[in-house]
Amino acid sequence: MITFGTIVILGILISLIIWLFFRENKVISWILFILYTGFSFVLLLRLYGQWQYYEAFKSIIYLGNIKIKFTLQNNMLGWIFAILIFGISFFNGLFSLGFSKSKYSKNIVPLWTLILSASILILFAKDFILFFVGWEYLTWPVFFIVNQGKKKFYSDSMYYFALNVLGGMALMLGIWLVFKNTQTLDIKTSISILLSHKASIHTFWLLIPFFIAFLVKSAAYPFHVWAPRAHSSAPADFSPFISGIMIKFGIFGILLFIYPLLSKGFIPGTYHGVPTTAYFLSWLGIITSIVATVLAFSENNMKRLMAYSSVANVGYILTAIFLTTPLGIEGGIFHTINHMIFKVIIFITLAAVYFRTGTADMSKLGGIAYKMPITFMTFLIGIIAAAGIFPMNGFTSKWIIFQAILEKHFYLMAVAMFFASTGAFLYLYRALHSIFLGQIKPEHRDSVKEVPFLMQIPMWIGMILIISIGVFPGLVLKPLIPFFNSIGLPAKYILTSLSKLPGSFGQLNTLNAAIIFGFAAVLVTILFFVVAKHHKKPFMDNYTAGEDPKDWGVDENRYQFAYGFYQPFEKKFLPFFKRSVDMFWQYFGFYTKHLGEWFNNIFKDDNNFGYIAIIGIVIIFIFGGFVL
Amino acid sequence: MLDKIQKDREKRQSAWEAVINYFRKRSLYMLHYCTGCGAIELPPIMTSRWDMERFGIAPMATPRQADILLVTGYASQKTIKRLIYTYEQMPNPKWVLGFGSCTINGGIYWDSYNVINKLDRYIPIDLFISGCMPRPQSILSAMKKLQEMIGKGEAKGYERYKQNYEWYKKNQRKLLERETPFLDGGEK
Amino acid sequence: MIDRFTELKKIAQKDGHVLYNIFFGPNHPGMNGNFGYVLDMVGSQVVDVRLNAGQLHRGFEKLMEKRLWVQNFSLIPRVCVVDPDPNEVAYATTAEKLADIDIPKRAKYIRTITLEMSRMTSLLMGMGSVGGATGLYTIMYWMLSDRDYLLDMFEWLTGGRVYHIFNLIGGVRRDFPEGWIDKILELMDYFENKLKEYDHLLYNNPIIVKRLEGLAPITGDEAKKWGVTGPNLRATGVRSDIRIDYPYAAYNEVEVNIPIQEDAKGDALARAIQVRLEFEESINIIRKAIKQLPEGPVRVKIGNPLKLRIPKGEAYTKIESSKGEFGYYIVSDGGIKPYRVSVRGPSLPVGLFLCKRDLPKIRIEDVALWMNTYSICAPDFDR
Amino acid sequence: MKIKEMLENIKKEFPYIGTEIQEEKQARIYVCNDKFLNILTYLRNEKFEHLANIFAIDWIDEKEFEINYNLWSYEYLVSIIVKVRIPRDKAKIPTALNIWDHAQIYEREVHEFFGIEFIGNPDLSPLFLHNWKDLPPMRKDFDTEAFSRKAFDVGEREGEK
Amino acid sequence: MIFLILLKAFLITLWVVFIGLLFLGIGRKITARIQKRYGPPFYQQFIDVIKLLAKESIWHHWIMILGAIMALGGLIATALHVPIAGILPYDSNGPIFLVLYLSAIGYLGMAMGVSASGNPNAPLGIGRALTLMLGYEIPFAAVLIIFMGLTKSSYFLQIAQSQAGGILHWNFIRYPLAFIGAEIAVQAMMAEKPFDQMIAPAEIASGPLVEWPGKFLGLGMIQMGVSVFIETAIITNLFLGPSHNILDFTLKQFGIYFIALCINAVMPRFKIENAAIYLWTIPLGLGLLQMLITFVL
Repeated sequence: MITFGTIVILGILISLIIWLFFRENKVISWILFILYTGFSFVLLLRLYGQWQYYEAFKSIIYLGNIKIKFTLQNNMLGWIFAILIFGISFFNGLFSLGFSKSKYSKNIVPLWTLILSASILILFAKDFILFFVGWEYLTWPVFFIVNQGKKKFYSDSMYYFALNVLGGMALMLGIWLVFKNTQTLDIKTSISILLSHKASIHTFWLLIPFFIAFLVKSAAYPFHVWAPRAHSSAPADFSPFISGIMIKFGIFGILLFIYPLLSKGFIPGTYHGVPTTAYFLSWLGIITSIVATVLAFSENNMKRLMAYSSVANVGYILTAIFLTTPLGIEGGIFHTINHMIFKVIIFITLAAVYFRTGTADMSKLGGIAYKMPITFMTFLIGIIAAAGIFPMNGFTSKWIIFQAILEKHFYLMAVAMFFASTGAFLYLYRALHSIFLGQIKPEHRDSVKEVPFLMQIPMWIGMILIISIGVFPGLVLKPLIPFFNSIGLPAKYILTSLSKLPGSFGQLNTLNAAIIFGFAAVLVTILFFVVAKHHKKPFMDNYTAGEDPKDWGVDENRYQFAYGFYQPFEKKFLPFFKRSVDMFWQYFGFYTKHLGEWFNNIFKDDNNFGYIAIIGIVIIFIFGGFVL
Repeated sequence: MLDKIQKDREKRQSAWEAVINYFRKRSLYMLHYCTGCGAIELPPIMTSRWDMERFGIAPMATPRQADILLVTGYASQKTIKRLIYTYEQMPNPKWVLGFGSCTINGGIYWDSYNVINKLDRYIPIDLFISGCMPRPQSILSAMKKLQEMIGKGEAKGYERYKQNYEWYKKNQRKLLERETPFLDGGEK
Repeated sequence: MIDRFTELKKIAQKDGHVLYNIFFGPNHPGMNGNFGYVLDMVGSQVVDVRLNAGQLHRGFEKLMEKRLWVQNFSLIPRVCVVDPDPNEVAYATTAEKLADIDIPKRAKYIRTITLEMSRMTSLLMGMGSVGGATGLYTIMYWMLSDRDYLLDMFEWLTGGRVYHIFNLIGGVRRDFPEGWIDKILELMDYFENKLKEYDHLLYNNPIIVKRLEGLAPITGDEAKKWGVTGPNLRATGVRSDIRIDYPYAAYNEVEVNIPIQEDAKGDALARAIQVRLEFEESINIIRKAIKQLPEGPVRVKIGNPLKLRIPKGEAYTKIESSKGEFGYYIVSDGGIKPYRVSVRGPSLPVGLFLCKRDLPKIRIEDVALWMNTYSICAPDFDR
Repeated sequence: MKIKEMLENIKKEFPYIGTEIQEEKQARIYVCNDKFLNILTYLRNEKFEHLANIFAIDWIDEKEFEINYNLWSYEYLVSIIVKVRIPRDKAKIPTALNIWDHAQIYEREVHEFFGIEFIGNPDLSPLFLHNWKDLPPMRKDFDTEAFSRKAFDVGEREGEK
Repeated sequence: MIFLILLKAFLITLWVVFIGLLFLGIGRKITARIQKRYGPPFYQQFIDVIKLLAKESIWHHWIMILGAIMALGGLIATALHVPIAGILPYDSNGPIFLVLYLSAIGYLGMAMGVSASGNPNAPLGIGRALTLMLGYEIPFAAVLIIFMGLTKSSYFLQIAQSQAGGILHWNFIRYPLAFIGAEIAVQAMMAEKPFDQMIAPAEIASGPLVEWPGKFLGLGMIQMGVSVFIETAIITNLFLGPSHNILDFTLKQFGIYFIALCINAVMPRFKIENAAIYLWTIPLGLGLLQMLITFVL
């Protein structure tokens, strides 16, 4: 059975069907989406182990005098990504089915389906052409989803647009350069040809465009500016996809093409056994996470805040990967997977909050937990994972990353990483407090209630996944072993036990630690409920220095501290981080604006022809450019 | 038989109470709230000369954590309102100490238009300390006395407040939520 | 700082959700008395303040009209609890002016000494509260226990620890007991030594200096305009002291060197150091006064005090208390009770009006510090 | 400048005032209602920049309130008290807010305790008293003892369990 | 097997709580003596905790309870991973990262619990606590990483055992700069002055604890004791050599706590941003300098 072809073609077909017939019917379109993702998921599952499996398509395109053969090759990394993408999209679809009843953006389902089918091209492409096609297929629909055809999201989506077009062009340039150098478009072949070259100026120029493309996609410093903006303007139920999946394609690209070539990087030599280029790039990862962490402190929009958190996590992943050690790669990939899970979960809870309250401003929220306990618990577990605290999955991958850094004796890097990792507490607690805790606003007291069960399903699944991976990291690490073998890394630290975390400086038995943790929790719980009684009091019956708040016109709105949490700190340090990069991209955005206005005019008048037409034109343009 | 079980339970309970009362009397948190001029004698008691902390008495910031409320002197109408609010916020068991003559009968402010005369009409007082203002020694001895009372389970002001809640509320309402002037011809 | 504040206020106006309230007092550990501010906050920055006074209002001015001239002496020390003597002296002096009584010289000196002692107790509390507001409790404990020595001296002299009711119309109640003077001189030496310790712990502490420096500064002209008096005014560099400008008791004979800091900035640090300098000066004044202490009676006979009538008239007396200008304006209609007594408390313009200017520029952690460096005393504006 | 000269100077400027010297550093100025703001402004410009307080006296027999502005000059070291009388039944007086900022709080206090209205003062809301319904307490015809007896004497402890 | 682990864990928990509260009690006594007071008896803290646990409590939402349980549970779990003279409930050797991140769950629980009480003073205090955490974690991490690098292990036990062979081999003699840096960081970790902004009573009415009555406060006190225990135990393991028995270990712990107390008694508190800057200059500078000396020179 032709798996990849089926998924791609089916995706395009379903997208068309939905767009043509069911655009107005949210339920049917989402059900189709769910069926599609579920079906693809099952198809993909069957491919585990068949790493030699490939699908080739005849083609009529000639490049110079080479006949191009489009081939989709099953590979471990792509498979894991694909499984996660379709699995997550499946549950996201379930969530959206409930979500969309009231807040629905019309074109999201067909475009999303298109993206999913495109992702197959990226993940399994054997050659650069398909990879690039998939890449562009991924970029454009996201722009339309983010923009939602609304004026108010225009400037935010323009950041995404400008940077990703830049990335796409860079990728094209890079592919062209590779082709020039190696006379082949096959990814694996070109890598091996490049590797056999001596480190030369060619490779130096080669890597830069690819870097730009992948770093833009993964929202790394200094291209991080699009991420928070795109997240905040995208529909609430699409944000999980951006954070959880889309930015990971950048990671995927790096693993696919940059990582094998790092030893040929533009700075020759090695440092502590790490290619010097890679060493500097792992510092780039650290800078990414520090900048994103500090910027997240002052964010008032919950989606933006979490987007910054995603950027910070991308920083960890990049750092780990660029260490180019087995442990580093392991940690990087493990953290990618963990981050996919917990960040999707976090964004889903945020979408649930948005669904019930209709605002993403944290200062306008508060006390939602009292009305949405399941959502709160999910969010809590999500942020514990995001902060890298023990019984959740975020800890396990962070442990490996730290071990990897220490293994290479990059002590300063470890200290800097600690900064970012501790900083995560600051903004995550702020989100926890401002959205879910504190005083509940009067306007939310009666109107807000828990989301329907359909929307809770992904939350439950997510909670179970986060905790079980946290306690049994082997659940993810074990299936990865073939992959590590496949990329030729010695599986020195990869363990066979389900509940052991590998490490160069020491291992950890997570199960035992979890038992101890559970013991302590049970002990304290017993202690708490054995001793004296407790009485419940209303929230405004609070310490007010002896004053009756009613006398001073102080209600719940006026008794909730949610804005300017780290004000003293921000005032001292934020200008330092905020000025330079943002200014640069603002100018960049200013010049791209004219271009954007032109596009905006096309789809402003609700003429949906514009969407497809533009995609079509661009694709023709790209192909045309290559053929010539 | 049932009676016996009931009695046994009460016995056990009172034995338990007695044990807990020992700890209660040895650890008293007082609310950090200077309601009147008597508060000026509290710092000396806390500092090295008398050092209240050696009896386990320590100041606490909020009514939630406090065990004793000190009404240090006269209570104006505004203060009594805040005292009641604060007192009701304190969790049981809690005790009130009335400082100085002003809390007993108004003291030298007996005819003042803004100082209430009899504090125990509004909140239950466990112990009064006379004097204007009471000397540190007398405050300390009052604290010791209160500890004794707590140890014996005698200081039950908070239960009195619960039992006579209506009565206290009536008095409080009469004072604080008035809608007509007390004296004739009091328009403005 | 001001820019930041206006920016925050703009944010608060645009989006009301960011504004919240903190009740600072009356039941707040940072509050040194039974009053309060309701602070409008954005983040940890105060942007507006609402007043919450009156918890200590006892209607003194009304009560004094209902009491005999002599009975009032039991009321007035309670106007300002930490520094009670200036009230007695001010009231007595005004009444003496009206009745045209010239009190004996020794009584004047005794008044001067007790006034300075009372000032010292108050300044000790003021210095200690700076420690309390910044968490340096040790200095507060030390100072408060040292303050007890002064209270003991008061007790020996007057029989009361806090409220002395020592002055009368026509002099003071009694002469110094035997041995008292030696003891007080000894005590002054003790305090002089102690000051070094205080300096070491409090005023030379880099964290204290860092926290106080530049906090809520005020210039001399502004201070005059906003009714700030006493040590707080002198901390801005204005050389003004009622003890010299409008002498009462024996201050026209005992030399007072007003301590003025060079390049005084009028910020919280200047105010805190001013308190310390005043304390040192008080020690000197007491020593000088004791040296110059004349012999003689301590009061004049005024007949049966219960039937005392003061001639018709009105007069004002201002007294330099540890917090600023304490003033008593007394109107007599010739009866056995005063017709009207009006009290001018030094804390009122600062605690109830200057706060509107100063607090919105500072952060929540400095509110208590601001209050303590201005040594705001709640009973004197509630009365 | 001696206080006598000073008063003569003021009198030259405002001939309709009455003056009185209490002692060598204290003087009183009696002024009729509508001109007192000019005098206050003049005095402030003549270095009487410190307004110690504003207080009122209730001359109930004469059916008049007397508002006193207690001034002090840091330069001449002289205290001057400006006294303004207004009728008791029409207790209204323009505010001195434009001359001294902190007059606001004093006026608020006087308003609360005497019921005198200061025209032009934006905030005269009650500050010290709780839920006050009676006569302003500092007026001579307010009987504090009767009030106290009525309000605070709750009687015997009846109705208590 | 698992019962043995749990039994051991239970006994260690009892010991940790006992020592923690005892330290707090002795600490109160010592502070009192510096302030020229007599001070409460050394067992005062036990009386306080028992009284508080027997006192009626007020709660606003079950999240408050969850937070309280998470706070103490997290810290006890942390304490069970710090070797006490080599004793651990199971052979984990005291993994450093686990200890650092597990203690965070305690603080997160506390933060969540107090936030759920709905008082703005509480999050104000938590905001400061977290800023301070950002301040002290970095120098502390720098110091930890030095020793991890030296011993090639991320376990406390290995680091403690690497100092065997007399007092001259103890890390605080061999790496004095790191010791001073860590001492300052631990001062902040224990929230002793000058780093007690989060509970500053005069500023934010004791911050996080503002709405914690009765048994919540009792658990909070136990938590404070446990955290004092953990922090002193970490420093003891890092710097004060291998300990032969529990008594030896506890005495060393007390030495660390004693230094902290003495500094605490004579210091006012920083403003929060100054505290962070201070922590990032002096202790971090010392840590990095030590790192430079150790690994580069």
